[in-house]
Amino acid sequence: MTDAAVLSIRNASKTFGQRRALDDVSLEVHKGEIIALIGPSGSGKSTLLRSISALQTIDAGPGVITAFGGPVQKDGKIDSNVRKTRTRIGMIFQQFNLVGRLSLFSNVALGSLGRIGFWQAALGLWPAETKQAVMAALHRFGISDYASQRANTLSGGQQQRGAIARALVQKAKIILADEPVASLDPVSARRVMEILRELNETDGLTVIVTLHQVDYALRYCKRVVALKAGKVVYDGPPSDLKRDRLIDIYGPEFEDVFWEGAPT
Amino acid sequence: MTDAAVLSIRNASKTFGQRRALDDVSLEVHKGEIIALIGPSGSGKSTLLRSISALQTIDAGPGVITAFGGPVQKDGKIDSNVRKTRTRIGMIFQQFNLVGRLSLFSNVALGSLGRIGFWQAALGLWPAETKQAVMAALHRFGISDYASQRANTLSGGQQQRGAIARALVQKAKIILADEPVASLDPVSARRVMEILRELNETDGLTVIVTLHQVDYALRYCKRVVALKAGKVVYDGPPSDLKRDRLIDIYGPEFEDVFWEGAPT
Amino acid sequence: MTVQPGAIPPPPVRTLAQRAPDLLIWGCLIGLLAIAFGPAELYKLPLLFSNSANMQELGRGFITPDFTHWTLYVGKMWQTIQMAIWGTSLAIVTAIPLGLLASRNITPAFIQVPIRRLLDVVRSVPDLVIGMIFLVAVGPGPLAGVMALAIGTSGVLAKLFSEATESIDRGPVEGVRATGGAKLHEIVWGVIPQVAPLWTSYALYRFESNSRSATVLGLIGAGGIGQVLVDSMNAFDYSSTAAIVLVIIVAVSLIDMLSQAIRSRLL
Amino acid sequence: MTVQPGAIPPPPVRTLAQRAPDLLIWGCLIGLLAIAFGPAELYKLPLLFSNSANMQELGRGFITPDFTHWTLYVGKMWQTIQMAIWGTSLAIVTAIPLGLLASRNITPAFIQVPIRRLLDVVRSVPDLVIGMIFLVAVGPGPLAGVMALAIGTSGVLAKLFSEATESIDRGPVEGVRATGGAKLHEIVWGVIPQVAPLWTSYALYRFESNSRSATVLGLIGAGGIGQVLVDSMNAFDYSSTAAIVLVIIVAVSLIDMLSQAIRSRLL
Amino acid sequence: GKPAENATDATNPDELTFSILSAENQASMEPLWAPLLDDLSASIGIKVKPYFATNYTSLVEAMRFKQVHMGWFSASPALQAVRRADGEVLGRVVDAGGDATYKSVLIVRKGSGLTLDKVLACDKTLNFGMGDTQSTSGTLAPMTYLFTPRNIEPARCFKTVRSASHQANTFAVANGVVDVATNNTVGLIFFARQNPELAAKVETIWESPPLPESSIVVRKDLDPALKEKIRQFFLTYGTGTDEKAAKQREVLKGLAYGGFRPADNSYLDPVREMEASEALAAAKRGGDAGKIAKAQAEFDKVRAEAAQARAIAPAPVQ
Ligand SMILES: Nc1ncnc2c1ncn2[C@@H]1O[C@H](COP(=O)(O)OP(=O)(O)OP(=O)(O)O)[C@@H](O)[C@H]1O
Ligand SMILES: Nc1ncnc2c1ncn2[C@@H]1O[C@H](COP(=O)(O)OP(=O)(O)OP(=O)(O)O)[C@@H](O)[C@H]1O
Ligand SMILES: [Mg+2]
Ligand SMILES: [Mg+2]
Repeated sequence: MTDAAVLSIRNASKTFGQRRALDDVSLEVHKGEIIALIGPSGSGKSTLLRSISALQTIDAGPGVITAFGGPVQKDGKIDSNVRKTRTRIGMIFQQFNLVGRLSLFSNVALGSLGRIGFWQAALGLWPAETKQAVMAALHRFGISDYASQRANTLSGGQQQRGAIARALVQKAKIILADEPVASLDPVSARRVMEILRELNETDGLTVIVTLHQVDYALRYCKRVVALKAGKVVYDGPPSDLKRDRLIDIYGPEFEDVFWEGAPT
Repeated sequence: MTDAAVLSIRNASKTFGQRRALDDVSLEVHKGEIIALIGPSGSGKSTLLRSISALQTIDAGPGVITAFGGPVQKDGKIDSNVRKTRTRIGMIFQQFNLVGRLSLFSNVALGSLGRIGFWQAALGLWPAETKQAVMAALHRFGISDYASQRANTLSGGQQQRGAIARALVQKAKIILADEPVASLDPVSARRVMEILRELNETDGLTVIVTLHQVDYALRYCKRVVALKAGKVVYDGPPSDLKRDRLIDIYGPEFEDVFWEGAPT
Repeated sequence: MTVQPGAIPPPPVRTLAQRAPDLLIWGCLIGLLAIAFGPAELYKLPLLFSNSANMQELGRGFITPDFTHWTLYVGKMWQTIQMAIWGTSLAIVTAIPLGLLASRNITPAFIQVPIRRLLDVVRSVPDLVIGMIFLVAVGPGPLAGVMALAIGTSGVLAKLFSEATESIDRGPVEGVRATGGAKLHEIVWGVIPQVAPLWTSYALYRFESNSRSATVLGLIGAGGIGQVLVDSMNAFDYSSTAAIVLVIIVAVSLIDMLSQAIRSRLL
Repeated sequence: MTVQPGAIPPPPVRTLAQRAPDLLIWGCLIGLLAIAFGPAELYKLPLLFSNSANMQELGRGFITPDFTHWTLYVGKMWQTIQMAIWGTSLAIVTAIPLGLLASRNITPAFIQVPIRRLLDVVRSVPDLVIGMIFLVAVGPGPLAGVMALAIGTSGVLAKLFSEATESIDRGPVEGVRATGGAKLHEIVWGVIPQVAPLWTSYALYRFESNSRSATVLGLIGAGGIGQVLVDSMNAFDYSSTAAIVLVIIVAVSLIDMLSQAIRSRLL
Repeated sequence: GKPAENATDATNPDELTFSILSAENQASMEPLWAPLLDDLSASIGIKVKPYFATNYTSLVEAMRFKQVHMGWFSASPALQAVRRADGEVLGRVVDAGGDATYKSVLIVRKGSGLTLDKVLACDKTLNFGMGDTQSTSGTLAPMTYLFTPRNIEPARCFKTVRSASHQANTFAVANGVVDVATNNTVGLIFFARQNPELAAKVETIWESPPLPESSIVVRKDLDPALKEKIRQFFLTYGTGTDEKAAKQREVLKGLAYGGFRPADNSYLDPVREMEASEALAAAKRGGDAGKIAKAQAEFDKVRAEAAQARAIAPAPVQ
């Protein structure tokens, strides 16, 4: 592990029953990087992100995950101090994971749980700073009109933007985004990608973002990691991600995908 | 309503509290069409599809929806014979709507509910034909290995393909697909779009597909309908969907979206 | 990057009108607690501590369980379990349709409301009355007990079943509906898989409480462990009571473990 | 278009080993029903129809409710409700932490299992014993009744609360966890909003059954409607019984409607 | 009064708790008892608070721990109160119709042709309905006076024997689902009053000797002066000739009682006798010679004591 590595995954494996979702994955992430995590469906992208934020244990064994120099999990056991680490890692879930019966506002305000008083947080007495941050984030994504609507009555894209707003309010040092633009229209998608890039460039945040649109990956990220069947099959700059590499990752059919303007 | 119209929506409005999700939408869909439904997040795309399959009533008033010449809903009331109509309309939900505790196989087999015996369906005694159709559909989408896995343990893309497989098993005459490729990798996405086109071209099915990727809409569909704030703002061939039209639909920021290979 | 035009709006505030129902409910609850404070003699609560010696002395009678008649107790427990298993099974069979018919998200109001009121009536009729009705038909004994348990339990289970049903996620149900499934198919494939763990736990909870129930079974001559328990207490034979309670604890724990095992398969 | 390479695999078949637990459970249940058929005297069931005249005759006593003492009944009902409201409220206060501690998806096993067993014990201790313990400390009357209701109800509610908690969707909880919220925050923001409708219905169900409960209150001299009901039945005075039952039905229906109103706000 | 004090100062509390055991055959007693207890309160100058309960175990325990000062108990619970809870019998009740109307009975369905002889034939063809194990008229009396002397053990004599409440048994016999059942004379009167048609279908084939009725039990450690005041109140209640007494008689009528008579612990001897007999029968069933001898000795002793008491004092009943 390099000293500058803000996140380090070493020899992480994860088995569900017979299925190997992660297969000896090792990854060093340095402060200020913006990484696209790509790979076919079921290749283990979500599993990897969930393991980093310790929402899931990796298999017992040599696998170790550390963040900010401290352990996250090790030998199949989650570190007991992981809470503090989590407050510094913002996670955007593929399925949004909003609390359906709470308003969009409350859902986004939950982002501040880790940084406000314990009882204040438990009772929902959001400080003015949280309220402003929430409304600013909602406004930034164009969903401030929906602040008082229940999360489960929002449209797919509205929920997704809500989930991203929550991570923003969290003011984390690392952002893990699992397909943050999947349900978004082109303009919203672009806005979200711009925000991630801005957080990375201006605020120096480390970002790992799962993407299915290879073009987004190529455009916004300086490093691309590709998973295939739980294994890291590519780790390098987007410029090296040539057509045959992509075919290697996604299979021979990838040839037909980029009918125009595809990288050659 | 034209006689050849397989689906007709006239003056449909839908209000949630203060919010107008559909605003006097009228649409005639002819047999064998393949239509892309586009529009910014929250513009009412899902609401429209849900209204067509009568999962939701539209506002009382002049609004009428008919399918195959028979009423689906009218004056805010769902027609009592809607079940028969529904068996002929396959719906792919944005949130998949799989039954989490059932296996992928069972979930997909549910597609045959409308066409097998009542009690057979109720008891889950799937006929051989259903079983074959299910496995064929799963195989087609590359998820037959997951047939016996519970739906809620599948990856996002696997669930989405499962939901599409269910619609396929249903052997419907109309397919309504709500962002069927949102969570899919490029190869899977392409495969799904190819299947929709094949169903449309070879089997003569009518397809309405909600898409956020405008390029997919342009490439695969012969007609594009755009919604904005619940209103139909464009309805015509993809060739007329020029840059300024798209800017009109998605807002001025759309200009920056297509950095390369965008329609001009 | 581009920011939405216009100023950031203020956070949403709930108006008094929106809050009114909540305030009303909480106000009523607090008001009721205050009103009932006197009649419920809550002010006597300190006695609980000053007189704790009394409780200890009474409790002392229970610390030496007398297992002389343990075969009798186990036999009676088994007898009650046999009645409970039939009573509960019959109740489940009636409670499933009734519970579904009483769910607002499944059944139209003009059926759901009357069923709901019917269930209220069933739950209101005292055990003893139900027991007596069956007693005069089939004579005292286990069957009258089984039937009385079945009726009483079905009222409670149907209510609990329906409230679990009302809490489900409607997404999967809509998924089934959209395939053109009939109402029954929606229920079998969309509702039941979602409610199965909760329904199981309710059914086993009622099975458990029927297994330790004394009231209705004892009154109408159906016997069982509850009757033995009451008899031992009436004879001030607390050592036997303690032994019987231990037998019941073992039975309840086993049923609870069974419940957890079945539920963990369903979850 | 491109099809996956290879032949279409056969549909999945569950092996005998995978089915074994299900077969075991169903086999046991059917076996138990069969074994209990004789002891539970189910074969006497036809008597229910041949002797239906008896039931009618008994029922006749109930068709002429005698409302002479209706003020007494309403007063007693009110008295019971006051005890029930305190008993249930105290029970809820204890059942919330206990229920959460007894949930496998919230609490590590080394705490969860003992709590679960503790709850089994609480539910197994007979009402009469609980009542008596409080009776000797605070004397006969409402407070002993309130405390007895509180203890008995908390055992049941904690069990039901925990099983509802185990059935929740873990997605929202993980969402809260990932923000770095503490365990308590996960519960308040991830768990409670999901279980609120079910917990409310359990609490109101127990409030309702405490309000019509005769057993423990009557046993220890706390009075209430149950006592009056038992007395009227003891005197074979079915006209009064019918009137009392009607009062209870009205109360139960009101509570049930309240329950539905609160839940529909939460759903 | 302050709640804390009636727990601490047991001999001279400033509030008396009076427990009323809900007996079979007594309808909504609370309004009926209230005027009597008001009168008592006025007469002794101490507030009297009534408690009604359906279970005597809890009341006896409450009296043992000084939470209840006096109570109204039927015979068998009264004995327990005397034994366990330091109680003493202060007086007893007489029925409205005069004395000694309370007897245990066996009932059969009219026209069934069943006689006592047929019942005692023990041919295992009859279904027998018994009372709860601790019920005086439902179980103890028939065992002591009918079965045990004839060496009959019901479980071996009848096809089925079930313990149920008196009401359940009465309905079961009237409807022909049970052949013979125990009950008592007062219960039958109530039954007849409320369900005349059904009552007409029932007939009595055996009556026990008179059984002691309910009595008033007070804690022994109450101030003797106070005890005496209470005794005087009950014994004179409704006996005068003035208007007040007439009112009191109204109250008694409501309770279906004729008045009160003096009594002491020996009033409960028949219950003791029944208990001893039951114990003896149980020992005999067990077949352990030592236990039988012991139970026999106890039975003889109780019996002798009861006879002696009867010889000294006038018979408790009749
Ligand atoms: N049950 C509901 N209650 C209140 N508002 C609702 C409800 N369902 C939808 N809406 C609102 O209606 C509008 C249209 O929603 P809809 O889901 O149709 O959008 P969409 O075009 O599918 O968006 P997306 O691309 O984000 O999925 C949104 O503003 C949404 O918040
Ligand atoms: N709880 C679970 N139980 C069993 N299998 C699981 C579970 N969670 C994930 N898997 C399996 O692990 C594999 C990797 O899943 P993961 O969600 O990480 O994929 P992904 O790369 O995120 O795919 P997608 O792009 O479709 O979201 C999949 O095959 C999935 O079926
Ligand atoms: Mg994923
Ligand atoms: Mg949508």
